[in-house]
Amino acid sequence: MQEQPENWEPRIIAFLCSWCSYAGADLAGVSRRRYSPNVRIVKVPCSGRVNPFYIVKSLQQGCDGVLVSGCHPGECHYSNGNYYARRRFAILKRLLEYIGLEEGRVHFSWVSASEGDKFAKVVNEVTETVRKLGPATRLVKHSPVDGVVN
Amino acid sequence: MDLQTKLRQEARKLLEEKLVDVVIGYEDEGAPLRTTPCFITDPQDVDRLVWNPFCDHNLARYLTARKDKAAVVAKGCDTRAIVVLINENQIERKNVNILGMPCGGIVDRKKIYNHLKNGDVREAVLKDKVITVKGLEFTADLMVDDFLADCCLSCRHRNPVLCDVQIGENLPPLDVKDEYKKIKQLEESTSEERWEYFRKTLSKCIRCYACREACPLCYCQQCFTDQNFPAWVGKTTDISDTIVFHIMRAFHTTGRCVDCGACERSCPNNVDIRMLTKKIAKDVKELFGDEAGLQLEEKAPLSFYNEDDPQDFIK
Amino acid sequence: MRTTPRILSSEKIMKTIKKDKINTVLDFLIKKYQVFGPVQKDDLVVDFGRIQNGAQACLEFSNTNEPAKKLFFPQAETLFSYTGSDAAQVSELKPEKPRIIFGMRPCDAKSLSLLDAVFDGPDYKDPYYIVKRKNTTIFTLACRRPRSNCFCDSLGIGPFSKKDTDVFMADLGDRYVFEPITPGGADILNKIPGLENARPTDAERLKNLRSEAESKVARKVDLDNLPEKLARIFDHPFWDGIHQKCLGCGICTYLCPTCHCFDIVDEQKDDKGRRIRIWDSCSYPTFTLEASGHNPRATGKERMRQRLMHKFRYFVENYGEIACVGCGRCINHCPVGSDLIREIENINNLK
Amino acid sequence: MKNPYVPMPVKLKAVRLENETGDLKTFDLVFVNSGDAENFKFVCGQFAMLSINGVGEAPFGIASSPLTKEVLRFTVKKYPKGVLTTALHNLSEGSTLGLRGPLGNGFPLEKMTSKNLLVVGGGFALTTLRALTKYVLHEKNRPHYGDITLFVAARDPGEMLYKDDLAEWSKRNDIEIVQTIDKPVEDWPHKVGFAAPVLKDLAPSAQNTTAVVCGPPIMIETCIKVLAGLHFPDEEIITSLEMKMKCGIGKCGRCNIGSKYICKDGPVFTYKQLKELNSVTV
Repeated sequence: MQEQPENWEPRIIAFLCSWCSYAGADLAGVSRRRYSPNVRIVKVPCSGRVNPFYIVKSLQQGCDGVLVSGCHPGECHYSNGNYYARRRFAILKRLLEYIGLEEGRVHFSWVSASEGDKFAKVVNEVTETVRKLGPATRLVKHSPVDGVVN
Repeated sequence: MDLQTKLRQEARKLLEEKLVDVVIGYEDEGAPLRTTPCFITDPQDVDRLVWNPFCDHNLARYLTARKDKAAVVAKGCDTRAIVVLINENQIERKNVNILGMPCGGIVDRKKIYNHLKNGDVREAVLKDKVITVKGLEFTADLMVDDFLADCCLSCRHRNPVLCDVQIGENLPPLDVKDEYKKIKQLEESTSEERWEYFRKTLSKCIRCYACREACPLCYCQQCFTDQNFPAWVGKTTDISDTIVFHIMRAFHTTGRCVDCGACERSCPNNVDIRMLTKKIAKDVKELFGDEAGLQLEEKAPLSFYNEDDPQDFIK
Repeated sequence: MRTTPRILSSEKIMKTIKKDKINTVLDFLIKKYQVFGPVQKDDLVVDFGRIQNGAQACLEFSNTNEPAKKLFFPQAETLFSYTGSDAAQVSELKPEKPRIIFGMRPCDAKSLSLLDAVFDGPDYKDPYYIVKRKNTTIFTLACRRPRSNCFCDSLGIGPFSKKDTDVFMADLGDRYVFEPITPGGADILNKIPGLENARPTDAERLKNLRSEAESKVARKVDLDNLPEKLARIFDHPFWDGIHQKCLGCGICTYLCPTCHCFDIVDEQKDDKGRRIRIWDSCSYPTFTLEASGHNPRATGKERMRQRLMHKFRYFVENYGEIACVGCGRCINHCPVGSDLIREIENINNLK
Repeated sequence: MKNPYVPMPVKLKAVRLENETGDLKTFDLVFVNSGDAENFKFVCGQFAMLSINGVGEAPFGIASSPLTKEVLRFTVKKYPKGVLTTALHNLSEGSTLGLRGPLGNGFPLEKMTSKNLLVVGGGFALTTLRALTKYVLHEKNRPHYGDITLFVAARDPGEMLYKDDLAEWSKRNDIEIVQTIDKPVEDWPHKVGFAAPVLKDLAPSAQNTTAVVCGPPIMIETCIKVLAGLHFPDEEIITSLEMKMKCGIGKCGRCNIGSKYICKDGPVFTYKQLKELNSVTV
């Protein structure tokens, strides 16, 4: 774990499926559940729509953590998008951690439209995990192309 | 009769009887420790075909863009790639005639160069299982089996899984103690160590895309690296972009990679590309029980699902 | 094109130093210059890298994996940066300290004179390349171990060529000898402490080593009529077959010391951006792919033809020389074993 | 040493849609720095690289006449896969962009003096031909040229470029304008048919005439054949070529036909030169 800069707050991007998890986030808001403000939400039609590139690019662009959330198995609005997503993410998560991305940068969850409480809980957990890891560095692109060989 | 003679006979027959338009195989152009792909259309040229442990290219690479009917010389791993290509509707079974070669493993030239302390091999003669290499200042007898490519050392499909004609008898299965030994070793190290390992090996990458071009399963009409709208990966040698390129290329081979090693052998800078693809193959097997390219009509593991797939990583 | 000033032969006093002292030479140079030299990257790969102390240099090598061009024409180089839509900001191009490339092979040194024709030609000047070139002194190291696919001889270079360098070095076994070629090179050489005057027999020894090295350049290729021949065979059916096994990767062009084609791309994060020049390759379909979807070099055939024509005909028509130095890298590293020499022989044999 | 890769800042003064399909826009640009404006001297037929920070750069022929000092005009076709052309089309007036140039050789105006001119343009390749027409019709220049014929081909009336200019020129009696569209359309007063056959019917005289042909590759090819059939000498058929370009100064290596770079040695070539370079296209 590295030293954390002063006033640093984790920046987390959350890809939420519009039918369940996004509605769950909505419910959390409507029910005035307090949850960590570190999450920036991107609404997607389905967790199956989340191209693994979205996750990798987010990390490359400097997100400290990524959360992908969709409907519970069996509840996908498109009947099976989340099942496909589940397979992809299983592989991707292992691969990212294998190449040396810290465990705890990338998270997945199932949150239904009625689970406002769960959404708040997941977001808080994710935020705390990422906070403990500190700012992302490993895959982040800094790109000082300087015209001189290494 | 040796396999090479049998192979030539078979190829001659196919061309003479006009069963195929071309035979894609290997020929020896005189470069030591190497063969080169050849495309034979005239039955009189079949004697150019060779079969030896230097036949390292995965010729399935040449099948996807073809409109004609081709016979292809294919080792166990190559036939697995062909199966994947057929399953993914990239080639039609009827348009490819597979000359299946049971394969005892191919030689990794780089291992020989390494052994010879980067000595300049000017001549290499193979006799039985012994390669006599000659340089200007040295001569050495090397055993083929001591210099097999890494992918061959953990190969569990040495015989063709699909072919029209098999040249030679099946080889007994290799006693593979631990197919994923190197992967497991790396998995057991710390996250920092793994990052350092990949950062180091991938920093040698010059983004020439030979790995992609040598891979029979990298057939996308436009690779994500070439897309600019959006530009998924930066085009510079920035290490972050290079790592992203390799992560995503490897990811695209999920459940499809047959571990023929073509990517790694093609790399001019010795990047450990298989350490990524093999890891994914291992996970696919662990998580979904699948192995790529073993039978026709088999679906790639990311193109279907089971309701009870593992999901302990999901909150 | 650059004309290299040469010093009078009377001033060519050869210097020498024991091999085990070579690090002191490098350590001295590092104080005043940015020094680049061959560095062991892994068991098989030696490449040019910045040398911070003499011990990092690896002078026992055949040739670097990547050519020296990247020191003057890096694979990725920022042309300028900008904020939002503001005007371009070009940063100082001049290196902080003058540079020395220590241990470049004569073939790579020759390639720089060919690149000079492109980047420092009569019309448009390329400041990024020229500034690096002007601020760099080259120490070539004669090649005692040409490899099996070397054919520099056929390009009129040879493993002991003293052209296109500032200081010529050679390995005499237990010692290195240095011969100043340009006044700039002589200047630096005179300042290096610990160098002794070469022995009277060294010249003879050099001559012998030279013919020994030349005899190791086993491959030859006849290039005499190639440009004219190529001019006559643009539409020859020969091109239909030659590209069949080519994978279309960029190895031969990226590792070629004279290939210099590039792409220009923008990269931006938030409102900070840069326009970057990166190596590109005529082997890639995207090289000439237009926004409309039209690609004038649509298949491997056109792309392979372009590569050979450019090196052996167009470059000759434009700059009077063949764009090849016979280093053999494209042959050594081609994943499918394409052999440039064989291709040229095939062309020579065409009716 | 002048850095040939650094663009000059220019402002988008006016932008307007040029055709009914909506994929052609004309951009009027002005230099931000007055020094740049003064130093920017070009001839008809040259091009410039336009760039947007963070997006990229691409070459476009200059459509305004060198005698028009107020603005530089470009007409750009938007391609679905064209990153820069799409971004250009999304720009609003007042935006800043970059311009490098002028680049290329331009039309051989000196050689064309005292000749009759046959200007043949198809599709949106009319850009540099507009510059040429404007230039030769200028009162200072008109006396130096013989008969001038402007032959314009477009898919349909809605795709006809520079309608205002065509209308204005039509009023003059020192230029003949022929317009043709691919298929018949009601109320179309001009010719109908592809460029090449219509040009053939028109049978312009090759006598002391220079033909300048710009358009899509297939049109250039067919029209050149027609002109050759009408006994235009190879060196009197002039065309302007296009290819993907990155540097614009003959270094990046992609836009060559034979040993000539379209960016540096072209884009204007005579048919004679193209024949010597082995190829009409590449």
